[in-house]
Amino acid sequence: MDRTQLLIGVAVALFSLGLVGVIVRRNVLVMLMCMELMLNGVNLSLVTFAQQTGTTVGAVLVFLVFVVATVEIALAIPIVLLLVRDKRTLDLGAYNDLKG
Amino acid sequence: MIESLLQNVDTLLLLLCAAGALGSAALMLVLQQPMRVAMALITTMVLLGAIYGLLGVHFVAAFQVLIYVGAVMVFMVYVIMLLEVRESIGARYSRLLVPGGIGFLVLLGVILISVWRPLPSATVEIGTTAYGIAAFSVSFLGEYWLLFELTSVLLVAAVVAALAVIRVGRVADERRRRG
Amino acid sequence: MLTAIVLLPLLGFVLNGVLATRLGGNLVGKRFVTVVGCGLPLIAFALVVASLVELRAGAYAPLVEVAYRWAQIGTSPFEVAFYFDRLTAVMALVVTGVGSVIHVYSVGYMKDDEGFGRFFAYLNLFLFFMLLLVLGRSLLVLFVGWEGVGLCSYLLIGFWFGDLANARAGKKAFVTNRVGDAGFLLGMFLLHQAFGTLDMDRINAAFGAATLPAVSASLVGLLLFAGASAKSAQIPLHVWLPDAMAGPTPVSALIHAATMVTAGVYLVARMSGIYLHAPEASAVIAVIGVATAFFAATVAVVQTDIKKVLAYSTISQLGLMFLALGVGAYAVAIFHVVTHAFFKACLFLGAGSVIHALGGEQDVRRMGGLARRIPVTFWTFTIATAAIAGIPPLAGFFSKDEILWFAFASTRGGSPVLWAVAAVTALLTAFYMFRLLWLTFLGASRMTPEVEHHVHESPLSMTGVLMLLALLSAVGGFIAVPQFLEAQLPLPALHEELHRFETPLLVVSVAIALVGLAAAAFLYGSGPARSDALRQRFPGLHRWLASKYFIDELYERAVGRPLVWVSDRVFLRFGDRAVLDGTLNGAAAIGRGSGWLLGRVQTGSLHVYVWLVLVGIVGSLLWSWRHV
Amino acid sequence: MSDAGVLNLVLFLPLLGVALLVAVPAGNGALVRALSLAVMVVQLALTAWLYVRFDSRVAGLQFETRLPWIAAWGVSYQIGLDGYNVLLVMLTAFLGPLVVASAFTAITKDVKLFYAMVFAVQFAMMGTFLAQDLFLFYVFWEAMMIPMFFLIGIWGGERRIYATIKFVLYTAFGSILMLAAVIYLVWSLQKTTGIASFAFADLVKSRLPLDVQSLLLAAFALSFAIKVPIVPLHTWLPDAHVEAPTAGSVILAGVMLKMGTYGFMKLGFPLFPDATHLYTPILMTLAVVSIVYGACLALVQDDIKKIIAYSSISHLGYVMLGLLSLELIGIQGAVIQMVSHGLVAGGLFLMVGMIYERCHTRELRAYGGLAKLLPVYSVFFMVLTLASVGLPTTSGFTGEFLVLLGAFRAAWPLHLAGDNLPLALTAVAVTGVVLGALYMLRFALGFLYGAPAAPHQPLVDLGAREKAILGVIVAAVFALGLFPDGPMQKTELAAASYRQLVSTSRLPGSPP
Repeated sequence: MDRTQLLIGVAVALFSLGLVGVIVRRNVLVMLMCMELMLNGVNLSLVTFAQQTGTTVGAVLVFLVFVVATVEIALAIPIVLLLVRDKRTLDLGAYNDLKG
Repeated sequence: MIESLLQNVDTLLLLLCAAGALGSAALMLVLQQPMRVAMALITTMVLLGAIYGLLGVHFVAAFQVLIYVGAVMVFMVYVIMLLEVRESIGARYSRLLVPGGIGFLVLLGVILISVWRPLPSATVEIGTTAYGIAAFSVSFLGEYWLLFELTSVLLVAAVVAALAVIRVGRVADERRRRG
Repeated sequence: MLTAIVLLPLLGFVLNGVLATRLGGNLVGKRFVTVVGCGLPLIAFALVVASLVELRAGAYAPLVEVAYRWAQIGTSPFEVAFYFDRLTAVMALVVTGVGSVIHVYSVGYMKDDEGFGRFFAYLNLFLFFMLLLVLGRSLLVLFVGWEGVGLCSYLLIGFWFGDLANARAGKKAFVTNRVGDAGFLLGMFLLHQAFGTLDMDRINAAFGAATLPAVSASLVGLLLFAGASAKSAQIPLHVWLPDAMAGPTPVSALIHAATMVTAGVYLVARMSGIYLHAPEASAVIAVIGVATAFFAATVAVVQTDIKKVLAYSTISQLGLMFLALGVGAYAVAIFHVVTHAFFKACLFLGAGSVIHALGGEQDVRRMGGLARRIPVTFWTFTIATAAIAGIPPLAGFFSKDEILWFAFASTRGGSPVLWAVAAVTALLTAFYMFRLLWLTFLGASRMTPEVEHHVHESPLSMTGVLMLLALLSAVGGFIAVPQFLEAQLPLPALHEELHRFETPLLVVSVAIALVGLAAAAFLYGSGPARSDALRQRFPGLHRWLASKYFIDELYERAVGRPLVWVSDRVFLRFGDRAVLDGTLNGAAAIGRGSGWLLGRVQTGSLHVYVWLVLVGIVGSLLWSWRHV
Repeated sequence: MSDAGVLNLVLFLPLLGVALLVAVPAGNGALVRALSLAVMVVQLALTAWLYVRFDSRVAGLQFETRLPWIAAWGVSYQIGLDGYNVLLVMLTAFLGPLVVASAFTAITKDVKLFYAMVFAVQFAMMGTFLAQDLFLFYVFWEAMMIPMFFLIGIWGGERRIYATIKFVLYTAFGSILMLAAVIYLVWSLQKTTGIASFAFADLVKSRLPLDVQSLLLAAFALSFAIKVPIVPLHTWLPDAHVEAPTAGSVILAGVMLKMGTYGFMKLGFPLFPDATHLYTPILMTLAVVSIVYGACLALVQDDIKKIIAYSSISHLGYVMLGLLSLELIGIQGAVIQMVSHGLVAGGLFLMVGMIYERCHTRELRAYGGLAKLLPVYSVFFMVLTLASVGLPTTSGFTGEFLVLLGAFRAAWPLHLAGDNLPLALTAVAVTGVVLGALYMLRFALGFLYGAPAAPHQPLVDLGAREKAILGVIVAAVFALGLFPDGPMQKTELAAASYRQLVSTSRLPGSPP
């Protein structure tokens, strides 16, 4: 097991943990944080591959992901605030208005 | 193989950071209070930043700490404190705890089999070909200028969207007040 | 002038129909209706006579009068033209003559009916169509009249529309006639295809030409006969005529005895050019004719409704006419049409007088002993009965005897078998007619006292007509119709070796009539005991005959119900609703169902969505193992 | 104004009517009605003027207008009268005032909108008949559906939504396929001859191989057959009729069903003669099946509107039979039958509407003995019934007789040559005459005869307006039955050209 394998393994684990976190947790904020975790996992893999191939593409993408993550949180938080103001709870179970 | 890794302090640190990151990430799933989750996430992020540093991409590590921990997570923590909604015990997990867990294992297995196993054995030990912010910046603004511009457009859009969301909230408030 | 003959009754229809009914708000009274309704047919009669004079002046060259061109398509013209020759003259005289007197009779008969104006409007309309039928030069015009008289028949059968049974009878008549018309139409199409024209004189001429046309005369003949057999109530399309008696009695006399039902005979005689070249079709006509004659006579023997007896008698007599047509004696058939029109009209009108006298009673079992109460009716009825029975020298004797003779000796398909069946029919005819006479007029009265109290002789407008018709029934046989028509419709050649039978057969004919008379006198002359005994002896036969051989029931079971069943169950319920709408609604249901199913996935729960994302990732990775 | 200008005016007059209606205040129902009637009468008068001016000795278009519309695609605004459409245009204009007048008392909800919709559908129908450019035709063809959708959907009966959706889905389904075929047809015309045009006159220059013709004809035929409707594509019709308001039923039965047969005559068969030849046995069988099937179904209906609806299926089967016979007499008969059916079925629907206004039920069993209760009504009803049965002297006879005669004349030589199918089909079609009598007289029997019964007594007999409406229709029915020569002269050359187009092969390589 070399470094690449180790880091990729960690990245995959972080991503998966984040995904599961989104699935199993009910708290909206926690879910948002889990999504951040997934992004971090992706970032790690990008950096690892960039290091392995010795190119800058990975780093560029990571930079983009930072921006996206920022934007995401900047929009998600007001939405959460609006939602909470409406229903007075962070429990996602209360927000199933889009049921088909 | 592990012995050879242990011989290197870098590698040891890397291992420790990775283990820490994974551990605190796992903690995120089980902690009850959002604030504690946030703390665990910050820990993970900082440790990841440390890993980037160990790998030699210092500017990514810097951004990681600056943007994620400094901006995103501070924002998050601020909101958590703002809302201060106390979660009742037992509502921690959704109904999909078991399927989610199974899915996690399956996903992990599948990804490891499909990505991790066929990884080419490293020709170069990573962390040795570090490049600086200068090379990155040249590459970014030269080769990937379009992406750079797109990020700025995205940011503008986000600002507009945030304004719109706030406005929606205000209108909804007024309506509630009236009727 | 021919056009005027046709249009006069139409004018009467329009005047009466618009002015004297609710459509025009009953603008005019009965007097106007009477004058217009009876006057215009009489004028038409006079015009027919005038035309006959003109025909004669022109050495019997047919008069042709083109009214207008109905259509011209490509090279096929369809003209409305009228044609007047000897045959037309005879038929037109019967139609307008008998028609007019029946109009006069109706004035008295329908006096108190609220539909007085309507009735005369219909009668006038009928005359219009009937004249169109008789005078039309082309089969198309004839067909217009043909359908038109069917319509009037329908309207007049259902004249008293309050009773659903009347309307059913009318519908039955119309639909049965339509069945025949389908064949008629096909025959017309075939002729048009072959000759490019529907003018009957041209078609006859084409068949008479040296080179026979390519079209099969027998096929055409049979198709046209299909129409004729429906209109003239021949087996198997006879079922409508007995029911048609639901209409007012003058209608039965005019339409269902004297004129319309003989239209089939007229058609075959008119198209004799075809039938001369169609021995197979002629044979079919003869056999069907004689079979109908015999069959209807047997049924008439046991009927108890006075009009039903006459109705079956009419069918039977029409059968004899077709027998004559079948053996090539066209002129004789027309002769019988004429005499039959006289005595059958007289009989029906006499029956109408009886019904009128008895306040609507039609069942002979509740009559009897009317001879003294309504003597004029009785005597005229008796003369007509004797005429139809074939007692010499009354009208029926001559025409019937000639039919029997040609059925026996014609070289165009005559045979002793045909003669024998026809002779038995004649015997039955004499029997049932005298039976009817006895039951109605002679013997003891079986009327209820209340009915008996009201019995009265009919007014002069009715009895006068009866007397006139009785006179014609008596002397009509001396009108030499066959000789008049011979130039146009030559009589068939006879088997030379059979000439020696002529006198014996004549004697047999007379004997038959007298035997019938005697049998009726024997059975019914002294009360009902003997006839009852006979009935009890053969209950099965009686039931069979009284139920008209169950033919109505057979048609109902074999045609009517299956048609409705197939339409309802197979076409409507299975075809339209189950298969077609079912497919459509099924497709809609599949769409709706799958939508519902996919809608279930849309739970609104973010957790599930994300879990599905997870599954998706796993799935695509698994897929990549195989394909990348 | 030139005659072509008058024709354009005839086409656009309904739109003008809509504009006028918009100007009228909504509450003024009487003014709306009067105005609508006036516009329709003017349209009828102008059409009658053109009808008289129409020269029956001239083959091809008269009073033509042709303006470029979408030049790049070869689309033009081209309208005109010819033998194909002259009678149908006349029929459409003729029924217009009657439809408007019939709705005076029946429609009380959204009167203005109602008449606007009637105008819209009148415009689209006129346009469909007048269009001489396939693109224009298609536009009108589709546009027709929209106001009809609202007419049924807004002023219809209880199950109107089901009926409208069924109607629209059916027709839209057909139209889509037709659109594909239209595009392909024009594209291939452009490819093979270099002519980029949607004009009918140019489209008949196309040369297509048999398999392509077959596919295109199938697409066109499906669309037209749904409109006709030919069994088994007919199930939308009874539902649409039953749910539609009287005016809608009259428009539907009177004019719209003829769109299908007109489409076949003007486009479907002449554009793809070889495929038509190939499909004739199938189409003819379907036509005859429609005759018998429609009649049988009419025999067992209890809803008086459904009886007439199914009888329409039967009667339009005759039209198809006549068109397919390719015999001049049959084609002429088919044209007359189209007009006759428009008058007769339209009239019967009007009469059903009148009784429905009085009694509010369409159940046949609820009625009886109307001859006693409504004598004048009954007279008109009887006349129209008999016209539907095809009694001589009425228009129904002219149509049916000529169609059957033509079909027979075409079938007999084939029979002699060994092909018995057409003859057998003709014979079966003739039995439709019997079935027609059966179901219509059953209807009349239950309706007019018997003990007087009506769900809503006392009944008032027809008023002057209703008498006038029916009187006009009955007069037209008799006119067409007694004197069909004049109208048929106007269509004769078109019928001949139709026959010529359909009997000339147009496979690739055949002479122009």
